[in-house]
Amino acid sequence: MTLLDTPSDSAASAASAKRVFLRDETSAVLRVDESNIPLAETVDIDPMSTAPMIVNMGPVHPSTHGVLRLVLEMQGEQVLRSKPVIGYLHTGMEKTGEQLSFLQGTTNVTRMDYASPLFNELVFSLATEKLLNIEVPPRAQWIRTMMCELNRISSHMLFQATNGMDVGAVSMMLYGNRLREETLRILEKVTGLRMNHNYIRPGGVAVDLPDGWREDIGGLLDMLPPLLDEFDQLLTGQPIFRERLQGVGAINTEECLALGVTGPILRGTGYAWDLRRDMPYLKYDELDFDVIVGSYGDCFDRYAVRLAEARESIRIVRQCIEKMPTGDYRLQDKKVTPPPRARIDESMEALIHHFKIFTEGFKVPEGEVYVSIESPRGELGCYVVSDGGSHPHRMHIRAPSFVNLQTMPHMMQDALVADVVAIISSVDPVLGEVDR
Amino acid sequence: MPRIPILGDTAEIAEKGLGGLEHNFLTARIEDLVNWSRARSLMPATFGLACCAIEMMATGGSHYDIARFGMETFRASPRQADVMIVSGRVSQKMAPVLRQIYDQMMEPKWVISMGVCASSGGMFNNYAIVQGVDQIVPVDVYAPGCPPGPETLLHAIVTLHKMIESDELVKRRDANGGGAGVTVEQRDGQTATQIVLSR
Amino acid sequence: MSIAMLSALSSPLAVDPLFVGGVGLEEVIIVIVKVLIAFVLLLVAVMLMIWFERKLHADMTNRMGPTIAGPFGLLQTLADGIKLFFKEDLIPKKGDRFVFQLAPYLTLIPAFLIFAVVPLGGDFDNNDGTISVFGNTTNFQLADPPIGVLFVLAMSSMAVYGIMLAGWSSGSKYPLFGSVRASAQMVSYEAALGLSLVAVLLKSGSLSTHDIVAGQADGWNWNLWITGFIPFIVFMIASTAELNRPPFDLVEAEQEIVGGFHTEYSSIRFALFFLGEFMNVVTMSAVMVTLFFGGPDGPIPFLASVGWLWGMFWFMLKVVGFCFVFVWFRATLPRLRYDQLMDLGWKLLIPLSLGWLIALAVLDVGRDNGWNTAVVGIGCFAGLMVMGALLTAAVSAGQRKRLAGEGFD
Amino acid sequence: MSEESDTAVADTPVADGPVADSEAPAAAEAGSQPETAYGVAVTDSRGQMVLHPDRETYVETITALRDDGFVSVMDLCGVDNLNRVTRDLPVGVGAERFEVVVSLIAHEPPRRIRVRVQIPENDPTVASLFDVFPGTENLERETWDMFGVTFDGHPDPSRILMPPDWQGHPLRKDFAVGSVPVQFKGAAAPR
Repeated sequence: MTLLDTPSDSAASAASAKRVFLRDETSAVLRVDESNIPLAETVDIDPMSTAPMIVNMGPVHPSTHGVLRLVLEMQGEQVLRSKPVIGYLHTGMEKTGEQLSFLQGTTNVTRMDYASPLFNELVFSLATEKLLNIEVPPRAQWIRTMMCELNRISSHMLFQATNGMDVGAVSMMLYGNRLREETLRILEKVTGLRMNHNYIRPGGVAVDLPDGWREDIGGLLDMLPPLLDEFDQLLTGQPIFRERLQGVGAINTEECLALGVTGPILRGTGYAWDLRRDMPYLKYDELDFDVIVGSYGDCFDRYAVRLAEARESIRIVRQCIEKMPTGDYRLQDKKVTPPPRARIDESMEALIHHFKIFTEGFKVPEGEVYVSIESPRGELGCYVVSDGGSHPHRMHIRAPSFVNLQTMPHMMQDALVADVVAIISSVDPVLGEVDR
Repeated sequence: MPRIPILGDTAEIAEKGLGGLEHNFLTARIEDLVNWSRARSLMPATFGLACCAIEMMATGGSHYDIARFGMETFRASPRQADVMIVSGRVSQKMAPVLRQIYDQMMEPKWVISMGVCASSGGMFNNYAIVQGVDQIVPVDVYAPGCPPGPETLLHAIVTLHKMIESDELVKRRDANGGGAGVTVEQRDGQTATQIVLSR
Repeated sequence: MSIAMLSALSSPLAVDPLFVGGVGLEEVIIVIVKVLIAFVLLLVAVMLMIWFERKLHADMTNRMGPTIAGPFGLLQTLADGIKLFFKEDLIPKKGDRFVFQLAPYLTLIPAFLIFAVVPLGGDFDNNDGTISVFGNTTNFQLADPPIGVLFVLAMSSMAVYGIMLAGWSSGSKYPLFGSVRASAQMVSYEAALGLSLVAVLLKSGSLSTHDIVAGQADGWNWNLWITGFIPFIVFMIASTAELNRPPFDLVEAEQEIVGGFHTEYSSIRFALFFLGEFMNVVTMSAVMVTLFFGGPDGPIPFLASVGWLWGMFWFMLKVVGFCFVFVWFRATLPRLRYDQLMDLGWKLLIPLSLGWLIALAVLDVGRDNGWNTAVVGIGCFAGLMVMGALLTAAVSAGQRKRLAGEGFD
Repeated sequence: MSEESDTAVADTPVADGPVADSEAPAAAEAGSQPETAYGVAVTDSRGQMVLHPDRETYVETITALRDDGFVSVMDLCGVDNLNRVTRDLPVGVGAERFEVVVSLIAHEPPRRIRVRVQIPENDPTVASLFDVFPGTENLERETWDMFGVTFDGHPDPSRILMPPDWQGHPLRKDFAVGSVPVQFKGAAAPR
């Protein structure tokens, strides 16, 4: 009787955008100096005290997706205020990006969001191409679209794995990983690597699709839907799972927009905003797909949105296979792309050219540009300033996880510890991208 | 005279009696038993950092199945963990935390440095990244790759198993004063904490 | 201890036919052998249970599970145990030293003691479940105190102390969370556990585990059918919660509170907790088999040629079945949240088992007095429905109040 | 440059966007004198409208943009232009060492706009956008951490990515990139 009927809509509708503007103690954000809070619990616990307790979650905690650290102000098991503390994986990639040429830049950015590396490469390549004012051949664009959607599937599978794990369904970790592994097998066959592919580069993609790619990807697409249906059986209809996620971590559209939140969190609130449809890039305007939206903006909606988006991606990849044109897989522009491998053996000029393009890079006209795409976590933007040289003057990645992280304190207010875990995983931050 | 694999040279046995046996077969060293069990029951600490952590998760997945080595029991509490797999780049901000986790682990403990970033800083030779985790904690096995595939990690684990079984590590720790009974020096003038041993 | 003293001690408890004719050296030896058998059996069973869980969970997720420690990884638990035994131990300086050392034993020993009152075999079809050893007749169980079921309840409550004190004495926050959760969870589910047990006692008319098993001698007399499933289901859920097994493993929820109560434990003390948890699984399965599934009673009648092994075979089979169910729970179900756990216990399980108990009692009284069974049954059903409706109304009123922000104080 | 390959072509508001319709018709008409929109100078960068308010009118401009349908700040970052003299700045906007670049987005119709503010080196201060868009909180903290640009009125002005006791601002051009000695200080707590 009580296990099945929890109100899931009451909390969501009551909230308003005002709470995200608060700046004093009434805010959900615990604005304290985290350096005063010891990592190890050296503080004496007074069992009779009823004052709020400061609890440190992370940076090495099983459910913080790497190295996120949360400082929680708690009353019993209830969270009053909280603050995500980040930077434990700060890699200085934006600084390193200034040292690498535009051609080498994708090697750098692909290590940011390690759950969906191809998107990072794509956004950097798009920015560089926009600065260069070039257009890549249609086949390259289709390949990019297809590979990114495959990557989206693998990223969402990783979410399913960790989300299931975090609410206690330990087998989901393995089921999710199994699906991801199948997707990675395709990515490895095409790009040569399981992760950090450096496949999408300014001017096209690194290599053409391998022989038999149609059969491989087609086989994957045939295999995935029944396995995704198994997720439905195991989780979506599972009463305990619904209990754990429904009505938890609710946030509404106004708050999302004020906080600059994008991606499945925004769509989970019922607001259909997807850059693939609304500001199409690559070949998304020629593809037929749906934008998935939720209705309550709670953890369950975000889970459902991601699961449905994986299905949409399968649809998109199918269309990509059908529509894949023949032609060049990269721009035949001597200025940007290296000569074909076969020519290097024949021609000294080609060898020199190959050498120069990889050591010196190519000059990019002066200017600045902001390009954004829809990554599995939201709007992934790249702001590049070129001073006319072969290295970016400034390379900044607008990481969706970094901005989405700001919703956490608001979602967590008045939640229990168990909800905190569900909320972290439903935001699905990738700390490599947050900290860069 | 033929040679029997388990016992040794039969001529010598005939001559010297039991003294001719290559080794005891009724008794054995308890050290062998302990090393055997340590190698087969390595519990890793849940310590994921970056890209490599995802591959570490994949190693635990169905395709690679780290459970074959009895290692699927990732321990969230460092007290119960035996091996720390440093999976990914270690930032300057993370370094003290990493050392603290290592200190919280109980002897005997081992460290696998997974990936080039953990081993040497990798491609990120800049202000933010510790250039090699061995500046902070003693590393036993380095797994190369960016990120190392699950096969590489499994190979590192098997290598560590062999090192544990061959007893090398315990000797090394004895030599450099490791092991139980050490004290941890505190930062900013706090008193050193004696580690309480119950046995 | 002299034999006369032992005799004097045991005579009030001499339900066991072994002690009927006074106590001699033979009887003492038989008891010691029984202790050893029970102890070794349980330890081996726990070792295999841990292996079974890891293998089965691996199987359910397309993996292989442990393979390198012994054949089929059978010695994996042994390796874990030896390794933990030889690992460095630590007592947190801020913790309570004595309690910290005591706590693991408080969880382990009750699990052993519960197993002592479980009948492991014997022929309940043809005689009263006793077996003959060297001309002495004895029960196939270590002890059969007249208060057997109460003893089980008491011991399972003792286990709470182990977990609670372990968390409290660690002097750290996450263990404290685990300890607070443990005490609340286990105390509340103890109530449901006890109430569902009363239904069994009502039907058996005895607190002795031997008598309860004897009363279920024929397959159709199992308490599972006689008490009408509901007490069994409540008992199953409550005992899962009592054991801190998924989906009720909030006490040691790794994703939330790191290791829960055993976060600060390492080495052999952690091994004891580990052992205690799985031992509890085995003993609780054995208790469930005893109470609801007829103990050693099997669907195929007793075969004298196989001897006492026949009953034991069925007993083991049923225990393994329950162990499978526990692993299955773990592999499929997400964890409940703290408040949902409390709701389930207090608002569903306790009223349900209470109502069912009343209905069973009314039916019994009706049968004794020769009332019309159909009328009484329909009356009971209607009564249960009314109670359920009232409870639902009360719960939803409380929920409305809570959502509206009105307190109860 | 063809149209489908690029995001910004579809959403460039310069030609016929509603921004031009509503408030700043001058932006659409090319002229020799500096163009303005929302009362500040405007340039075009690869088909993207860029506003160049000064520090005083910065918050007002963002507020005006918000009222005009730009619902979210997508990005806020700093740029260090040490030793870089030539830049695509409109007449009347003096080049300074630091820039704060804000990217905003409007959903109906979909369009983007960028705002660049020049911040002088001797007084790297600018007003915080928290009261207009609270989503800039993390981004402004990052900008302070990386460039040392202070945001007045920010609710939590502290380092976000670097350790709290870090010296310097790493993304400044005069901060060395190369490997620095490990600043490891030992374990902070007892076992």
